[in-house]
Amino acid sequence: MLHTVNKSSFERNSLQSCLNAIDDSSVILLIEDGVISAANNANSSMLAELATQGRVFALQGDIDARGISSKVADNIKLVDYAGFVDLVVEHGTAVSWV
Amino acid sequence: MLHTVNKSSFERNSLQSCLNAIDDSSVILLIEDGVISAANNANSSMLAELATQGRVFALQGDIDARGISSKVADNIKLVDYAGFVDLVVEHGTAVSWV
Amino acid sequence: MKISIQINEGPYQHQASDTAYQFAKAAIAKGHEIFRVFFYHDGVDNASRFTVPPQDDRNVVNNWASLDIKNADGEPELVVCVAAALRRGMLDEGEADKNGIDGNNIHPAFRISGLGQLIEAGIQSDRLVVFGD
Amino acid sequence: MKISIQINEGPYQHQASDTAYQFAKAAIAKGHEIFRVFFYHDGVDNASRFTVPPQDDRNVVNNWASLDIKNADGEPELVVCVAAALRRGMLDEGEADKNGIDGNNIHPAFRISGLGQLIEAGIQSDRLVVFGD
Amino acid sequence: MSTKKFMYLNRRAPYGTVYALESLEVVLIAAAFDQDVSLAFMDDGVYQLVEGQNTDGIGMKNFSKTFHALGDYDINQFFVSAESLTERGLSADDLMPLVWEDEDDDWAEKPSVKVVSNVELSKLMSEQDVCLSF
Amino acid sequence: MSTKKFMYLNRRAPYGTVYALESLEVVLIAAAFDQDVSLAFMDDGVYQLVEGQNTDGIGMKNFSKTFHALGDYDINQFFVSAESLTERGLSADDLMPLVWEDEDDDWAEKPSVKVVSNVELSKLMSEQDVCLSF
Repeated sequence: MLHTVNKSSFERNSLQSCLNAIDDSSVILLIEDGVISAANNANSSMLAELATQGRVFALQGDIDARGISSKVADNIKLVDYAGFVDLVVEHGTAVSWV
Repeated sequence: MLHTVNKSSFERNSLQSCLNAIDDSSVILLIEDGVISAANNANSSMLAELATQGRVFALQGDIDARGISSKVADNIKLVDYAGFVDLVVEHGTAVSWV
Repeated sequence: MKISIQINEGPYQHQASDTAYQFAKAAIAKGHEIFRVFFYHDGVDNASRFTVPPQDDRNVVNNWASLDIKNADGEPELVVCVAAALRRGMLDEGEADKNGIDGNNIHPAFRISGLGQLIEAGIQSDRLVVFGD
Repeated sequence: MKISIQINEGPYQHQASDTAYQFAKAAIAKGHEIFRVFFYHDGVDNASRFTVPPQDDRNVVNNWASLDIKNADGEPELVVCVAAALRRGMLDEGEADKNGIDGNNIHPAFRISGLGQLIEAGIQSDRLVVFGD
Repeated sequence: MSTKKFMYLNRRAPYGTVYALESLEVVLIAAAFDQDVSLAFMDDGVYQLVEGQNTDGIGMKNFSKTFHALGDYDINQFFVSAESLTERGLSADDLMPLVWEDEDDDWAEKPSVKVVSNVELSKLMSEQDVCLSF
Repeated sequence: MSTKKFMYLNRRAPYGTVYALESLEVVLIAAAFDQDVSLAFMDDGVYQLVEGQNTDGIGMKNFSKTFHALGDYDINQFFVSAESLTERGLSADDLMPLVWEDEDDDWAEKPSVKVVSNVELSKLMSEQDVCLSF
């Protein structure tokens, strides 16, 4: 599955809820204000662990818009909208943590 | 001052931010989904402490709508919309933690 | 006391407009003056005369209109921000004509004006209360 | 692959509609079919032909219209939920007439229909992606 | 049409936003499509099912009673996060007693609500074809 | 008209929602009213001031440069929560170098941004006549 999170984990509980309900084969894509959680200050060790496994993606355009491209944490893979489409195609059912 | 909080502290950081920025003479009014933080499971000891000082209010109508009237924590004062108006009049500048 | 209100969200999606309406009604009942209600952001959508809510639900736009908030010159003090309104497709006849749009949708109990009206409300009122998401 | 999209928020207030548009454009560029875009909740406000955004900003409604998403019968597959639309003052000519409203504001690239169209999109598409607040 | 597994994911409290009400409107329509439908309630979404909601004081429609009607439309899979309940000081006893009648078991009345762990929810979610979020 | 103290409270990241942009539009208008204006940035609102925003990839207008113009309108009191910065791994060096020219000091260029503690913010807030939240 593909889980998308579009809100900052500082503002809302959606990333944490997603992490609580994610299975071993799912990947996470951070979009919109959700990319704030991709910065290396991201306060979730579980997200970092998933990133190490290559299971965390973030939208490059949203990162750049918020001026945090130099702060992206290790192992988070950046994608453009075409990459977003590929993730949707490859990972089956999409769940949006809106 | 009067601080209003309209979001659940489970969902958002607005109550916590309000508590971080409140001075000794201010009061808090919980409205809309903010009343969820008035239930006795409310996860903030600081809110409980302010309630003990008589500085925490909640909108009765919003509490009833969410079916949690039997769970309201001690010392939280329930008001109707007329009471909301009185709080605005009595406490000077209003800050909304939207 | 003179009280003004800022509303940041449209009808139905968020409770903000409902709460603000109940607050305004209660303030008037207590003898206070609602100097101005300023609709900003998606709040501008509260002014649409096109809304047709289900019969068993409240009509948010008519609720506001029923408060009949006007100034001494008889102008509505339910004020819709023009910049926010244009972005979101809320138009009166004047703005529709000016922008070549073939229709308009503002309820007559509201008027469109500039952001200065929000600042002025803050200056002229004893209190300004914000309702939003 | 057949992909459908659900949009829960209106234009400008939230990025949801912008992201969904960029996603749809990229999917089409990659050779996928956008089976349907379903506008629900405040998402219905993306279909207003009355919007007049500032000249230096994007036009969200025209962006959607430019994708020209239609089915084999030539009908738009930018579908606006009728129940959500009526509540929020988004009307086509038929709904305006039926409800005695003196105007309509749906852009011709969109059509109003029922919630069944969302379920059908879920059934007929390989993927359904939700964009919201 | 083929049968797919649809999950409706509800994470917001009722009344503060319209998502709970308009999610219910989708589910009512979905009932006509003969698909495999389940509802998940997590985070503040669990408040949608709390018994005793009374909206007289806020001038909004109380739609919670509509949940009782869903059993008649064969919508009887309500999965509620145990962790979300506990975190909020709620238990299954605080929720509306939603039921459905099992045609295959002499129309016996059975509960629609199942409290499950987040791990179980995660497994259920991974079995879905479509997940609509509100 | 009398002079009042207005504070604009910004708590949201830019671009994900319109609040940051439309807050800036209010502040630009407010400049014409000759009031005492200050801006507070807390929580994700601090991202509004981060240097190097580039919106080419998302098709939205980059309005961050507008902050540089505010000094010319005598809007030069930007209070940024130190705690909010620290929590996000940011420091004052990550923010745009906003300045204003002090007429009373031979037009010396001075910084508009002040990083303050939440306690100081709380004190500033209590001195306001009007607080507009975005």
